[in-house]
Amino acid sequence: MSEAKEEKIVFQRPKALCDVVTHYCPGCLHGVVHRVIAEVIDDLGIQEITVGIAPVGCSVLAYNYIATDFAEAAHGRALAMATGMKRVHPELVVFTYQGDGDLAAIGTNELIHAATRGENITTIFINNAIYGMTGGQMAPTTLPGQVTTSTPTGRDTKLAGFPIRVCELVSTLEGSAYIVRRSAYNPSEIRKLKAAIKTAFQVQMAGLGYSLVEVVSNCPTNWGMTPLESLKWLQENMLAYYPLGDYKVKDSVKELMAKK
Amino acid sequence: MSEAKEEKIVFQRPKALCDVVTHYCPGCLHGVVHRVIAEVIDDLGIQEITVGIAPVGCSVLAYNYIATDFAEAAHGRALAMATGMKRVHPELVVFTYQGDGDLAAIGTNELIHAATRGENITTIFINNAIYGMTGGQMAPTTLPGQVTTSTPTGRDTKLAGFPIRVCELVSTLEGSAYIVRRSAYNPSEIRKLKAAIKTAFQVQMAGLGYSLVEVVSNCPTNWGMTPLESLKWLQENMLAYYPLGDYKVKDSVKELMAKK
Amino acid sequence: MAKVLMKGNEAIAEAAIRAGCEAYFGYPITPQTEVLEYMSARMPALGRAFVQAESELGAVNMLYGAACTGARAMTTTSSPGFSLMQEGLSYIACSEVPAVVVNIMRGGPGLGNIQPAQGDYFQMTKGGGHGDYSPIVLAPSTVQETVDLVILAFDLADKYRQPVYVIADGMIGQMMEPVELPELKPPQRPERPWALTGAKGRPRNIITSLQLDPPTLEKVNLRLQETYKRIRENEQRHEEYMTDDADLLVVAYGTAARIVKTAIAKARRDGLKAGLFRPITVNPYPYDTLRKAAEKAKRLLVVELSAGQMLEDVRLAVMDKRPIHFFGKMGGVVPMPEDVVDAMKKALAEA
Amino acid sequence: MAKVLMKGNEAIAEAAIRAGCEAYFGYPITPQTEVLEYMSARMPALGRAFVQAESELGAVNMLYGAACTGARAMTTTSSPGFSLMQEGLSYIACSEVPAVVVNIMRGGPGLGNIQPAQGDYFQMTKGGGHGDYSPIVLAPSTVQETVDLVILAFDLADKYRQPVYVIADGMIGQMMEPVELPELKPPQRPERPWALTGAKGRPRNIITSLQLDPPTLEKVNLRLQETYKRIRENEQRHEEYMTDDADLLVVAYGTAARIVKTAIAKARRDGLKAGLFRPITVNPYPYDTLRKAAEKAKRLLVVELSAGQMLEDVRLAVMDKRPIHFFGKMGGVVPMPEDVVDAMKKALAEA
Amino acid sequence: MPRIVIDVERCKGCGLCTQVCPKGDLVQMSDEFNSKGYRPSKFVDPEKKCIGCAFCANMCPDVAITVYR
Amino acid sequence: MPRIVIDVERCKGCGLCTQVCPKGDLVQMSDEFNSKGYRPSKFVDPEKKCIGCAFCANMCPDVAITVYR
Amino acid sequence: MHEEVIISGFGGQGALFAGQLLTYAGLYEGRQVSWIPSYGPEMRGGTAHCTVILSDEPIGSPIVRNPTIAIVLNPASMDKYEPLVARGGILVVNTSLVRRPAQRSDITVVRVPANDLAYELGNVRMANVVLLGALLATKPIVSPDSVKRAMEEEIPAHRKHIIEPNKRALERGMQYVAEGR
Amino acid sequence: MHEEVIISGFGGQGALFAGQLLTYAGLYEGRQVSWIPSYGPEMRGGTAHCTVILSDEPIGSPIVRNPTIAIVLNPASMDKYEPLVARGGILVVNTSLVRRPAQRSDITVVRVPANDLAYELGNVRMANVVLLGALLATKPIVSPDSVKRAMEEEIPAHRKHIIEPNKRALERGMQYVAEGR
Ligand SMILES: Cc1ncc(C[n+]2csc(CCOP(=O)(O)OP(=O)(O)O)c2C)c(N)n1
Ligand SMILES: Cc1ncc(C[n+]2csc(CCOP(=O)(O)OP(=O)(O)O)c2C)c(N)n1
Ligand code: SF4
Ligand code: SF4
Ligand code: SF4
Ligand code: SF4
Ligand code: SF4
Ligand code: SF4
Ligand SMILES: [Mg+2]
Ligand SMILES: [Mg+2]
Repeated sequence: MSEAKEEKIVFQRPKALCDVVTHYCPGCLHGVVHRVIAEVIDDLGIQEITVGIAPVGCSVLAYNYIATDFAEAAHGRALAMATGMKRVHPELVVFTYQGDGDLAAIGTNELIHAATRGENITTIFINNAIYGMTGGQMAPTTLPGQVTTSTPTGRDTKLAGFPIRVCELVSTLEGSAYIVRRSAYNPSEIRKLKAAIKTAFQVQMAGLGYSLVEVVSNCPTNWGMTPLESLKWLQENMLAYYPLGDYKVKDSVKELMAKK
Repeated sequence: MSEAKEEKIVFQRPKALCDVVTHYCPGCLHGVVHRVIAEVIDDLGIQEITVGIAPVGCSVLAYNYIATDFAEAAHGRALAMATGMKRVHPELVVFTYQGDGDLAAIGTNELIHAATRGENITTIFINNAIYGMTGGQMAPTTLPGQVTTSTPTGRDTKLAGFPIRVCELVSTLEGSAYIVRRSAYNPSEIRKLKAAIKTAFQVQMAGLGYSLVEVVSNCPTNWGMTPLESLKWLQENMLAYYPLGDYKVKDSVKELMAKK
Repeated sequence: MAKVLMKGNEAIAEAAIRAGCEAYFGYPITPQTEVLEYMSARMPALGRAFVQAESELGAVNMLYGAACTGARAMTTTSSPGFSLMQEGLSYIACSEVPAVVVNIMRGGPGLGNIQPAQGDYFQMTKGGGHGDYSPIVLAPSTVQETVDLVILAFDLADKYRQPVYVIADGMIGQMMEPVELPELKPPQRPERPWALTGAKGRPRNIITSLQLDPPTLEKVNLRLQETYKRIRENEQRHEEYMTDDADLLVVAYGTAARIVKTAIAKARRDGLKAGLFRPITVNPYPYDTLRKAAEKAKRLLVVELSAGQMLEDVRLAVMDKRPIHFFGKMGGVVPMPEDVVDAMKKALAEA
Repeated sequence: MAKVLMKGNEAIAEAAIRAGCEAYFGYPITPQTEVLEYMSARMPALGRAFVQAESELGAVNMLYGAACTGARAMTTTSSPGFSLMQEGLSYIACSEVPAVVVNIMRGGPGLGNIQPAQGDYFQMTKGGGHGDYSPIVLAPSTVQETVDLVILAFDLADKYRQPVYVIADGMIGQMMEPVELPELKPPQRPERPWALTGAKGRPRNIITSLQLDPPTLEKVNLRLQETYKRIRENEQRHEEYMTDDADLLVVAYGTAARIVKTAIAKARRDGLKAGLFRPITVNPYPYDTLRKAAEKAKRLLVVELSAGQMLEDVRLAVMDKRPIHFFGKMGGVVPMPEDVVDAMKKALAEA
Repeated sequence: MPRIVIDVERCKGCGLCTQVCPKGDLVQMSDEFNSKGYRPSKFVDPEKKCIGCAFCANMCPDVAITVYR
Repeated sequence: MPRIVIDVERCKGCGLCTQVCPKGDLVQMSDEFNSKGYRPSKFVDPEKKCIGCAFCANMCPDVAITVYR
Repeated sequence: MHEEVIISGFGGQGALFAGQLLTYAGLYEGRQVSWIPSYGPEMRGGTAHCTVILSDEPIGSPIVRNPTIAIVLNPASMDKYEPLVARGGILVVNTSLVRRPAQRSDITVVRVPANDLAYELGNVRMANVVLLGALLATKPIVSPDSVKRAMEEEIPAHRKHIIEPNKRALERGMQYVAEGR
Repeated sequence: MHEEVIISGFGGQGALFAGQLLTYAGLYEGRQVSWIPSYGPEMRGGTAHCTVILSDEPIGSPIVRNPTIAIVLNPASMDKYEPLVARGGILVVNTSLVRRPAQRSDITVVRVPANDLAYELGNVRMANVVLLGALLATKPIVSPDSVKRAMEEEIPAHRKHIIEPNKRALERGMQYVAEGR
């Protein structure tokens, strides 16, 4: 009995994560990333000043899961929408949550320009190398040779071009302040992911410019794998093309991190 | 008389340049770049297999000046249009001629994706740090502090963001093969520009991928300067932000250049 | 306040500022650009939001974002740019957030040219984006009226939580006329319990246009249709000019209506009894009042700077009760009052 | 050729291939995506052009580019994507190049949902992009007819050098029905002296929609209007079903018309004499034939998966000669034949 | 005594939690179906080896695991 | 003898050609207006210094200069 | 003849495929046919169903509210479609998963432990075809041979090995109805 | 009163500005006024013109085909507008640039070497205002004082130094007409 008394909960659903079942497929890392964002919101105590923007993609219903004010953007336009919000309400923490199709295909222009304007906005970018929502077509980040429903014989770079590396691209822009790539395939990567998202939000709150955390993610359903196979495939194939790491950490961000 | 007999024309209007007066303002380098393109077309003997695509911008009427088949694209969409053409007619030499607003504001998405697909297309990119056609508003490449009609107190990077460096951006994409920045403020730069455009066309003809030649250019009218002042301003202000040079020359391109 | 002489485009900008516009997003395009330029100087000075967007797609979605926070927000553009905004506008309508959009039309289709034209009528009043929505469209014909209608647009957008369009062209955008403006006050935020401002002390808000479940989306649509019904019932506006004794009722809006007014004066000098019916809301279209006005006349002449678009609305109003003639110019060709007089005479001659 | 069972979306793709489509550009969007997927496998295998574009803006401008070279080219999309194509389509119409666009409509406005709907009617037939243009819009109601109309679309696009739209929805896109397809032949290039293919042995060609000079742009517009007139005169298509003795003439197109057909059979079992008028070209709208058909009936019922858009065209055709009732569902709600029968009975009861 | 509780109705049976336990196979897939038709995971720790590290919970996309210590 | 010919009706008087001549000021602005209202440049080479390098012509946005050698 | 058949189950239970077999069979027999699935992301993890119409008349609406026949593979489908089957119609129930009895008395209810039978035949995924067999034994709206022909002609080359097992599953379903076991 | 005035010249000759002065003057005097410029890129290097209407009635069309008054600053404008001036109207010609005589005899033609006069006053760019003065001396559609007030009130602060010279230019134009030199 004495032992039971001392029992503490050391892991549970964060406050900022709604207590509902998601629509995501079994093993889809969207769920993990949602939870990590909610944990950061809890940690920073910003639930009441945060506005999220959901994309068009599997995470279109993110607003049902992350318990802050939320808007749903047109496909690819989350960062334009976020700009409109943030410019009127600089006191809010505004983040977009976007897939590779949303951010790096139809939304590339909004990405590049929000970044170059140095908007104080944070993007969580889920790179699963595929269009999940629409049933598994090639994404801009689909790997060379990868089979999808629109590259039935594997992505042929001659016809379908090369994958886009978002972090590398956005880092070239002066307005971007904190651009990093993480993953979520094991607990230690998840820990690093959480730290990165926290930093990104802090960068925004300090007004240092645009921040983006890419998450190398999975899509067991459209990759045609079990969830565990998908994590293996992620590590063996995606990471080579999308190396994890920090792509841009402005000096002002380094200072901020040193202080915290 | 004997001397007159031997007199040769050593410089004259190239064949591929229409014998008409342009609508460009006095001293505008659009005219120089047009001529250089026409010279390259003559040199390569490709007038009958070339299709140009004019942008929306001051050079919207480029089709009146460069004597090849020509289309006029919607603002920013020249590279999508070019893709449509080139995919059906790989035997054609397809080039787009675009300003900074056209290519690097509204057309950034088409740029990034044509480049990452490695389309065998050439872009001549006129960076004059302003929207010429519409009367001098801020362009994505307008310098910090530069006064335009939409940054009346000078471009404030806090509000209007930082200029985009197109070559640096596009070089990160694997599909881009030959990405260089040149200018046209003196005869020697014009010579280098011509060599670059020639190489770009050759890269396309060899099927090596996307090529882009940025030209750091001027807009005396909307900069509010005489033509000569504008060239001075260009050298003293633009070049620091937009250093001339080769940003990406794929190995395959180097081999090609070595051969020629 | 004393009257000042202002360009239509600048008057639009200043009117929006006076109406409490807190956020402006735009992209240069002739003949609208002066609005953006004017805003670029004034808005930051007033501590309000101004962004020159990377494109019209950017602008309309910034507008959407700002509107979601409950801010009075506006974008302005011209025909091709307006086409690019269609997806965003459909989202705004479905999400039921207020927003003001000004379209200073130009000659089309395609890149066309920058001269006055009214070829976007269908696009503004009926079509445009996908799905069943039906924005309010206000069509001023003087600079003063432009000021008044821009201010009204913000009020109507707030009242109905829908996008409101103000539709003009290069003629009105570029001309100077004397205008009276309301005083400049700090923007007032009415209660907007639905707005996204951070869920402090209230349940969180979600703004979305996605409804995977058809009956739910049907409900949204029924609510929209209900709104449009209320708008039809309450917001129809029009002007009649010399219609009392008119044999020929000319129907025209915006720039075309100005030209018609002069033409009517000229025609009356020649003994031709003409009057003008000018819809101010081209959506909701004042069908009933037009029908009544038409009954007093012998025949109608529709004058447009387009191929005969409003003509359909006139026919829907008047049915075949009266003969309806048409005079239209396209491609940025602006008819002179004399040309309209000729068309009037022709219409009566065909009688 | 033997009939095969095909999904509507796949049939669209294969029909285009059989029609000699040389270039396809698309972007995934439900419920259209199978067209893209099918094309991604077939087109490269046939040595024809296939690009999954970065967006619908990309797709429509690639289409424009390919069309400028004289290639038979197509894009397909669904409602929000179609909105994004409006600027490009206005350019294509003004430039007078042939192009085929399929819109597999879904519930709107905004992101809406992916169920069958017809809320883009105005956008397709009247509005959409800026300026005065008026694309041909074909509305099949079976998979076989979809095949036939996709092939016809290419022919009409060529004939009139205008964009031609095929309009359907998720019901037709997703269902399987037996179809007969023409044989697969290598694409034939008719003479296209205007195409951009390199100026070899001919004066160079320029394709532009810019005409800074108003009279010149007016001329372009007059030529377009002339084309539309020819189209109106030659290309109206419709189907009548059991109209001979019908008291109630139901007007519906596409998916709605299928449902109405079943409803008519049911209603007739109850002794209710109903017939169907089904426009196949919803633009040009078969006004005259509809007027004549309406004269034989006592009243009309318009059935749409939208808020009453085609209703306006019916009113323009019938004027107030006959009472016109309306039954519409929105938001992806598909009425069952029984619901339509109820609406029919109600319409007659109101008599 | 550290332990975890798996909400079997929330669990989608993806198995991600089963591969990360530093103490071996304390989290395993079960053979039963839940009401949604998934086979949830289960906590099998007869020897009380669990250290409450929450690796398993961290890995769960459906936040179906609560960890007590 | 190298020389240049300036098409004064084509010239827009921008002056770009006047600053690049390696031989000094062989190309100068004139005081006359052409029919478009521009002051064209002119070739002033009494000492026959022109080497036909075409720098001036290369610089001309309006291709108004032809160079002979 | 005019039959409206809804086949419904979890995603993965093969409702759509069974419907296609039926549709092809109808086509071979010269009927007018249509097949339409539910579609879209909401299917994910949820229910998938299709509607098949076989008729001697041209087919109007491909969707129906009250099918003449429903084949339900799981409990959710049972709950949804039992009330909708047209009076006098047929409800084929996969009793391996649907434990509760049917409530309607104005329709014919055919109860088949399809998962179990399919499992016995070597692959639980063939429950769909077992149920189709059961339907055909109850009411031969198409001939079993046509369904077998559909298997032969429409199953793609790389999956040829599933043809014979599926034929056996069809027969097993028919046999179960015929012999009551 | 109702006057329709077109002022036309090269870009840079100040046609638009002169029109604005006139418009403001009309406004001060309680007239209905409108001013509309030509606009767009085709102006570049080409002709710029504006139309000013002053009237006692509300103004309908702000553009007119046959103005009652035209002020032409350069030859192209002369060619374009001389034929269009309404019968009985006024044509004010900048003879410094427009060498050819007018061909109409049914209108009043006022010839002023405006560039030269402005040059004498110290700035050739004031030719526009010289011509405006010449018009007012010919027909006082607004009072010169109103034009001067417009200069004072509407010229922005940083350009205040041009007010006085412009007033002199206006007077010079009036004087030239009054005194014939
Ligand atoms: C304008 C428009 N085009 C296309 C679509 C269809 N669409 C929905 S989600 C999506 C892509 C989703 O992929 P991604 O962004 O990678 O997100 P994921 O589903 O993989 O998480 C597309 C193309 C749309 N809704 N709107
Ligand atoms: C959709 C659309 N938006 C805006 C415009 C207006 N517009 C015409 S040119 C231009 C920018 C031109 O600038 P740039 O590309 O830098 O070319 P430059 O004139 O400087 O050579 C713009 C915004 C348009 N025509 N279409
Ligand atoms: S489809 Fe892919 S990305 Fe979407 S929820 Fe399923 S696994 Fe996740
Ligand atoms: S406006 Fe500028 S870019 Fe355009 S032609 Fe004139 S100088 Fe050149
Ligand atoms: S908390 Fe740690 S030790 Fe315990 S079961 Fe989970 S992973 Fe294993
Ligand atoms: S990770 Fe979560 S959802 Fe997946 S099996 Fe474990 S508990 Fe279940
Ligand atoms: S050709 Fe050379 S030397 Fe001769 S004038 Fe020109 S720049 Fe001078
Ligand atoms: S560079 Fe050409 S246009 Fe300019 S002044 Fe010299 S000759 Fe004339
Ligand atoms: Mg993705
Ligand atoms: Mg520019």
